[in-house]
Amino acid sequence: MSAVNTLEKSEVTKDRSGVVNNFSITVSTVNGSGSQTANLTILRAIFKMGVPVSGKNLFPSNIQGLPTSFTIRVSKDGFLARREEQEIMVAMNPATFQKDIEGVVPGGVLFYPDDLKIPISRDDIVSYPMPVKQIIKEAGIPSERRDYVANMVYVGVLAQILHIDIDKIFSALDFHFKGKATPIEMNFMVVKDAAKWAAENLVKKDPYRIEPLNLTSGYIMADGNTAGALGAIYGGVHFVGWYPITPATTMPEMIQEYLPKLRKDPETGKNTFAVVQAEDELAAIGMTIGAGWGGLRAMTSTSGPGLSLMTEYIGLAYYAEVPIVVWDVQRVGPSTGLPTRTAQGDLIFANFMGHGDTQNVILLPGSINECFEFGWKAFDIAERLQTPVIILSDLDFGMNQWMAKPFEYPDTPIDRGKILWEEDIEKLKGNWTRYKDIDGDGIPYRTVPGNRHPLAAYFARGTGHDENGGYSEDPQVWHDLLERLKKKFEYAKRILPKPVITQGTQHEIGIIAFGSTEPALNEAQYLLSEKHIPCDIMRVRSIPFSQDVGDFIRNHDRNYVVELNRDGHLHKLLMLECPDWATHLISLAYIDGLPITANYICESIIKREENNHG
Amino acid sequence: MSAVNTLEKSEVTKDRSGVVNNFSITVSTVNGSGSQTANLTILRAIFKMGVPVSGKNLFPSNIQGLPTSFTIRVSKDGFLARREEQEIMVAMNPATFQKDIEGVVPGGVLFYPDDLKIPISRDDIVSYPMPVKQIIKEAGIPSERRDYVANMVYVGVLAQILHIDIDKIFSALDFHFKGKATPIEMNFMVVKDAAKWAAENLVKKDPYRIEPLNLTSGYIMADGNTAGALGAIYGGVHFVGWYPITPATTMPEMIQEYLPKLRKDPETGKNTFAVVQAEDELAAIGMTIGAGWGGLRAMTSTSGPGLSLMTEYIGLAYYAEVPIVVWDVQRVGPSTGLPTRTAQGDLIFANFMGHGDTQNVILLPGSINECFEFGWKAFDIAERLQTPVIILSDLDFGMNQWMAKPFEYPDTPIDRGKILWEEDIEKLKGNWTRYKDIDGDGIPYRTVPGNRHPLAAYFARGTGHDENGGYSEDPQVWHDLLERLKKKFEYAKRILPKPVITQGTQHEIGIIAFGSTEPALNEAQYLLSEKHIPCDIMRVRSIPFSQDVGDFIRNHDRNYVVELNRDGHLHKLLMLECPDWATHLISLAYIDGLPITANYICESIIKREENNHG
Amino acid sequence: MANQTAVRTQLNLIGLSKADYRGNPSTLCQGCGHNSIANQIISACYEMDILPETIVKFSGIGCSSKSPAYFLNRSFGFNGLHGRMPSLATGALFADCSLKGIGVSGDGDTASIGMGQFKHVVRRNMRLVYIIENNGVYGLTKGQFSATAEMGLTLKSQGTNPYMPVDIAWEALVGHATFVARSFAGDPKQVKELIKAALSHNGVAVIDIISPCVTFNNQDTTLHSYAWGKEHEVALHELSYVPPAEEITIDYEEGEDKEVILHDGSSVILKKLERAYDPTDRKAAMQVLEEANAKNILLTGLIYINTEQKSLVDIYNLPDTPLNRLPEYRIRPSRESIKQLNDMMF
Amino acid sequence: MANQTAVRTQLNLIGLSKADYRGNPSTLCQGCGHNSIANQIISACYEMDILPETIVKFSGIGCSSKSPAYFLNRSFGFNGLHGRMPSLATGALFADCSLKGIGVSGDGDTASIGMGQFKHVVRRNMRLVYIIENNGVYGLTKGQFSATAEMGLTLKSQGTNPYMPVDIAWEALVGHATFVARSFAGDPKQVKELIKAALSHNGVAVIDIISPCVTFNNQDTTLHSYAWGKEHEVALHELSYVPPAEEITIDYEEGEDKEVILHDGSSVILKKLERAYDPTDRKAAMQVLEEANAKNILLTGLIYINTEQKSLVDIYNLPDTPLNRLPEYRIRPSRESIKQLNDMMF
Ligand SMILES: Cc1ncc(C[n+]2csc(CCOP(=O)(O)OP(=O)(O)O)c2C)c(N)n1
Ligand SMILES: Cc1ncc(C[n+]2csc(CCOP(=O)(O)OP(=O)(O)O)c2C)c(N)n1
Ligand code: SF4
Ligand code: SF4
Ligand SMILES: [Mg+2]
Ligand SMILES: [Mg+2]
Repeated sequence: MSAVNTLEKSEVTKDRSGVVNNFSITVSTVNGSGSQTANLTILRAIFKMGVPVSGKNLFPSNIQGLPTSFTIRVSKDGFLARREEQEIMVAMNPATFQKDIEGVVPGGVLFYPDDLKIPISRDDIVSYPMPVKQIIKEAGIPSERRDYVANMVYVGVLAQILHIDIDKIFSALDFHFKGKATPIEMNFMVVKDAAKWAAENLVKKDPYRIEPLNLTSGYIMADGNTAGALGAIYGGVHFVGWYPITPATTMPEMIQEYLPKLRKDPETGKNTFAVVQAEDELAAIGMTIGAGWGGLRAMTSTSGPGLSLMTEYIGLAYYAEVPIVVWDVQRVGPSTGLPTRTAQGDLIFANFMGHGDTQNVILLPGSINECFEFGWKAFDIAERLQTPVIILSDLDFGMNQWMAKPFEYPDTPIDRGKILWEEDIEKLKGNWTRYKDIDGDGIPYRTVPGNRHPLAAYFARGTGHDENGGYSEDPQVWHDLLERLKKKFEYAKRILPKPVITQGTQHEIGIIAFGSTEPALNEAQYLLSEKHIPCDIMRVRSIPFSQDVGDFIRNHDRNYVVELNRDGHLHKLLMLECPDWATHLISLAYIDGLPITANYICESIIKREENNHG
Repeated sequence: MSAVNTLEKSEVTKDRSGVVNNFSITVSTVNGSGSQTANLTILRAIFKMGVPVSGKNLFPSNIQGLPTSFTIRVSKDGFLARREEQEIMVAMNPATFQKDIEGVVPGGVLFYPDDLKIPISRDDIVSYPMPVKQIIKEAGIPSERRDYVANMVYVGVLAQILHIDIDKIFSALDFHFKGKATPIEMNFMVVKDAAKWAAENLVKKDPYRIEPLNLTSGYIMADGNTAGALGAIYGGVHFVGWYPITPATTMPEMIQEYLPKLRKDPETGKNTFAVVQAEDELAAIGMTIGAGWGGLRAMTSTSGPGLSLMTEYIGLAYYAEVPIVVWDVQRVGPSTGLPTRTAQGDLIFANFMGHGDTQNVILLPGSINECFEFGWKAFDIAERLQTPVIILSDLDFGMNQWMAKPFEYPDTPIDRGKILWEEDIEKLKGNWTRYKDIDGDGIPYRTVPGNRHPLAAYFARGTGHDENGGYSEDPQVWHDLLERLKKKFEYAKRILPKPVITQGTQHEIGIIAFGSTEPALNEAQYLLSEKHIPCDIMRVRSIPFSQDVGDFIRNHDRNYVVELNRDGHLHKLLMLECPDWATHLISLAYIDGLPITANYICESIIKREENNHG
Repeated sequence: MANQTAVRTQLNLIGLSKADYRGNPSTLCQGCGHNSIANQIISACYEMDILPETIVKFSGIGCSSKSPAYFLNRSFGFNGLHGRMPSLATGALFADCSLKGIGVSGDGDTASIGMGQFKHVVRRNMRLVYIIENNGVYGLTKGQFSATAEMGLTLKSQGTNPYMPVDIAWEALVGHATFVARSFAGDPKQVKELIKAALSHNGVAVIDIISPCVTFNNQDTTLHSYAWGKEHEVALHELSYVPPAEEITIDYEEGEDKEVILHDGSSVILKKLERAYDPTDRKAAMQVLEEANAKNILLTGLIYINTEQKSLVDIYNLPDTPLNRLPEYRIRPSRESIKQLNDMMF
Repeated sequence: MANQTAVRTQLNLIGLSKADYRGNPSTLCQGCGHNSIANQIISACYEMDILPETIVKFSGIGCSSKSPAYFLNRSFGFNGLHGRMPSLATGALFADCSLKGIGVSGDGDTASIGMGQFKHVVRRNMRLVYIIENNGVYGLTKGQFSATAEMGLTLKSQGTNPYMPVDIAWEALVGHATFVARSFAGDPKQVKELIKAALSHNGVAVIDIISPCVTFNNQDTTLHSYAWGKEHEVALHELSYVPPAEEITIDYEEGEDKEVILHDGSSVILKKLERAYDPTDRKAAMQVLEEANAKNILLTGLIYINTEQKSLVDIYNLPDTPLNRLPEYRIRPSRESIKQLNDMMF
């Protein structure tokens, strides 16, 4: 569950209209200008002040020179989803200046560099010009660094005007630059100079400010890719085969960064893992499957286009029963689509991917903590079930900073599933076959290369095979093996993460969702309850669905299925799950590349409800 | 519609138990031994005698030396689906001799080479030994040819015993060897010698025989891959990019064979097409999409593994709106599966393939004639809709010989869809944009390279684009374009082939199916009606489904969905189509690699019906 | 006279100005080598008096693959999938064989994910100018090693590259490319002349251009940087393109210098620099490539050319009318034929 | 004595009989070159006293790729996807680095669909014996041209091949393979010795073996037939493998003949045939390959070897215990670490 759920309800006062600790700041710049450092600094400083905060980076798919914006939501109530309204705009980019100004709410605030010679078209907002160039120049910054630290000017000015604690800004910079004195000092000097300039030259005319709270202590900030990477490391990942693709790239990069720190072999000091950058996704998945078959905890991470390329090999892993973990950090598709925007559009594909009868275990983390948790648990599930596990995250999780509870050490030991070693085969007197269902759960026993028992080996293949793994075209053999796989997936339902249900009481209305829409969902639930439309929420966390999913659905007359895609993927899968209740499922699918807002959910439901009753 | 439907009902007497013109012959040999020639000769000779017949080749996935069998069903009633029962067995393979014998019905017949020194375990069947080696030797066949013509011995013996017209055998050989005298004579000599030997040495003790009828005149024999290939040629195919894979390979090979005969440019005598064997399916689909975008009628043909590999590129064609035709001649999956067995297991994948929100037009031919018809029509549909069209055939269609009605010349002129040339742009005064919905059908206008109007060009891409094709990350632009694509698919329903419904009267029971299960379906309908279980049949022929599909379903209380896969792909898609009637859809999915039998359908329905009422 | 000159610099022989060859404003980083290459494509086409409508542009995915949007707006273009530009181009260029194809790819796009399609389009000798904007790195995904990164290269947050690099020119040559060149984005004149020659070649023309990524791989000591290139470039020859039917005004010494006549009657004059070099000699090409590796130099120029071999489209015997313009009666067999066909279907 | 000899031919030094190295009965065509190669793999492993459990087999899809089922039944094996054996092997061999990998592929599997993975596994120098059973044709799909088919080859119902062939040994060499050999299924002794040497090599060992497809491409005049091979084979040397610690009993002339010491202490003795040849010289290797093409001969032997370069697994600094056997405490960070970690997550 995300931070928002876990704030003690008593601590917060539900006040969405206030101006203290309750507004959004958008910084509009060009990418490649180093503004990410400035924006994260503001975000972290507010967080350190104890005020719940979230940041979303809306960036273009190129490297330098195009408009980019970063929105910080400050919410004493812990509502951290995207909002449509912008109270405070820092408009640094002449190219989008007009549009940026238009986006500010009446009574809102505009910060802008004073050398921008564009008339300000609004008189219902407060404007603060900032002498960016002058401050940088007077600070004596060497000219080749000026561009990069220029953004610290707005950090300083905002700190002064919005009452952001300057010490916390220092901590944020210290963290960002990993304690490296030179950049910290250079940046902090600019912040201080700018704050000083603002104190001396600007008169506060707007009502917005940050006041310290203590709502974030005990929380951490992290992005989902880092969380997933760390989860994998605690899951004992041995092998990562990957290929770069936005927004998945930082996951293997973080694995590579943290593995050496966390995973030196306590006995030998050597590496207990290998991370290989493949030549493409066809190879990345091939390596991963080879490693999984070899008895390693193997994973890859990719995004839509890569997942599409992996289709055939994942089908083989399904049929040959090879445990692997595939992270799909979703971006907007079809095709290359919008590489730097978020979506939940790969769900139905992940479910049905591959020719022939296939099925995949899918995990759907709905918080940073679940990215970590599923990061390790996925290996246990994959090895237990001997099948690919696909984890669907998305860009919003993967690349944005979220408040989260501290990561929890895995609460169960590593489960390597049914692997037989030399002594096991010996005990069985060699009496084992690779693909036989011994335990009635549909899951056979396996051996892995390196097992030196003369009867341990078998020949794995994607072609028809019998219980021994021997090649077979026998109709009955084919049929029976496929039925066993189905049985295995029935068993899977028992061990996969159950849905998270908020308020189990029976209501007319259920809202069903998955993944990163979680904060918006909670906020929507609150908003709807204010409008006297109470509803229950179910956040689905895995496929195949367990019994609980159907139960929740059948307990509600109208189930709104909220998701970030066009075709209502979850909606469709749920209809197939509950054909008897299919007409009680209503799709609220929407896709435009932006994270969903509570308002959208709320208004869509109100509209439908009115139609229903009207 | 297949032959079976079209036999005038008055001509046939519904007699399934008879022995005249109503039994199955199975020839069991090893592959690579040339038995295919012998078996097709028998098949064709019976066909030429006017007796409805079908042949199914059950072969292993290797080249030489493994057991293979060929089953010929002779049916005066025109029921041409696979049957479980074998009346006549020609057992040429020592390795499978025992099993082959066991498969014969009591009272059935066994032919076998007399040098097979294996005891015959059955006394309830009639056995005819054949002196294969001796006949071949005495015929004076050169030793290096002996293996190949040896199989003609059983042709001759069967001809004699079953009363197959020896002249028709000559015609069959003449056809097979394309009139080449040497092989025709050599083979025919053996047939005659063997028939003579049988006449002189064997006494007919079994009741089975062929009697001439006139039920096949006006029919042709063809396999689905050839039919599809010819359809494509009549559809004006320009470009084929392909990669070999069983059972799709013979389609491009047939295109390559027939194109030069049928498609020399009447003006220049040059080729009006190019067939390129690609290095793999990633390239085959890339070439095909390039060609389709270039304004060519472009196609590829593949099977499951290849389709999986094409996933990403087909997603691009969907989003960039490139017309292409993809034949998927299905075999058994998942993975490499059973490459030489038939299935209908790619349907749901074809429907949802690709990350992000995608959708494909799917055509489902249900007869050899539809393979031809959809072969040309698919191009019209693809170009009209500017989207990939996937045609799902299967191995049973693709590689077996079927009776069919003569191919019909396309009844509509070629429809190249909305292409603008120089003069069109000129007329519009350059006022056109690539991705704008002008006509309200969701389908934009397109230009193709070579158009020399300075305003004709646009830049196609798989990334987000606006109505001009310009790169765009704008949320609204993305959303609107995706919605337009949806609209286009709504429009598609109007022009796609409607389902074929047998008996439109309202009944309790509907049977729904697609593709090559058609003959079994018709036979099952007859069998069920004999058991006083009347039912209507709907054969679905395209996706997205038209209104008729839902209407049929809602008109029936219980709809049995018959298909050759494990997971009930069509069943699932129909549930999504009719959520309000989802519980009235019952899946009868089954997969073991063999074509479905009428018995299976029949018994499954009877069992369910008994459960329903019991 | 002054006036005339002004006019002449404005319009080329087919009456187009340079602006007619431009694309959209680049969204690549300032200083990126790819921008400079795009400009040379513009200049080459302008100077060759090519009607932009007779060019078709292709690319894969990457910063490099974005470039086709930044030149020749009047040409059709298709920005395909990562590593799979060659197949797209192959299919599309059959549509109208009078068109010339320019494919732009990156080193990741060609030598990592695209290795297969690259090698196979070369092998087929498809009539395509295939430009690789080679920076040894994945630009668009922010600085991972590509397959052309040199062994030992150290990049921020990626560590040190442990693999031997793919040498694109070598690969093209061994793969039977009929035109192999290497150049350097910092040598715009050579880039331009090579593009012109490539556009006149009847077959695949591979141009491997070292094109520095100023954001992620431009350290002075690394093999894809501007600094290294400037310092280590050794041109095989001084290369000038002479359009068909134009008199050769460049003075060159027979025997020493070399002229290669291209498919369309144009030619390239290769003026000898350090030593005589014959680019039609495959063995010599292999030698210089191997030497370049050994000596650690950036060898540039036209490394190999074979004007004899048929291009892919040549082997198909297609009519002059582009396939995509053939009317129905030329692509659908006659009504009569169906009867014969059915008679063949026993 | 006679008795002793009999025993010695039955069991090798580790006490196994040849039967312990066998696989299932082959289902390939009689006379298929692939069968003969499988037999040489069996013999090589038997004679090298390799425990079958220390070998892992890999393949793609094709007749050739079926072969691993026909040798070493006691070894693990994985029959992967068409063209994608290398990636599978790469991942699997990390599981237990004490294992040796043998990959078997076809020319279609490697040079058509598999070109990318082939080139990249070579570049990574993965420790894998990579055997290509090269017949110039797709056997399993019944006789289409593969990428190694010679230009001009005419096959039944396929017409004439218009493309230049991929030369697998050349590709390996240019791609920085550290062991490149070519052989001929009709020369079983050489095949066997090369496999032995390859199994002792620390890195990728590419063996391109011309292996005739008797069913679809065995016309006497075509380059992948038995007849052509028999007539045109020219061996670079006579090759003998000498196990580690065994005394070299073969007499060879220093200077003239050549000994290469392999990673595990074994060596190959290359007895000079027509001329002295040094397989550690990359330039020489290129020369002979180019000559072989020009002279139209089937050049066989160890073309190139580089024993210096690190193999892929070497660069990862892995513990001796195979990764797949590490217990939980060696692969899951300690409970204490999580606190530190959280402190780092601002
Ligand atoms: C199938 C697929 N995998 C990965 C990506 C992500 N991706 C985009 S560009 C790129 C690398 C581009 O490198 P290069 O071709 O060298 O171009 P450069 O940006 O350096 O010019 C990658 C991996 C993608 N778009 N598609
Ligand atoms: C993705 C995919 N495409 C196509 C095929 C069909 N296929 C099977 S084997 C083969 C070619 C094998 O040729 P080669 O590698 O040369 O092996 P050979 O049979 O000649 O030994 C092909 C195309 C497949 N199995 N998978
Ligand atoms: S990141 Fe590198 S390759 Fe990409 S545009 Fe910038 S400089 Fe060029
Ligand atoms: S078809 Fe050719 S390659 Fe395949 S088994 Fe037969 S001879 Fe060997
Ligand atoms: Mg690059
Ligand atoms: Mg082959």
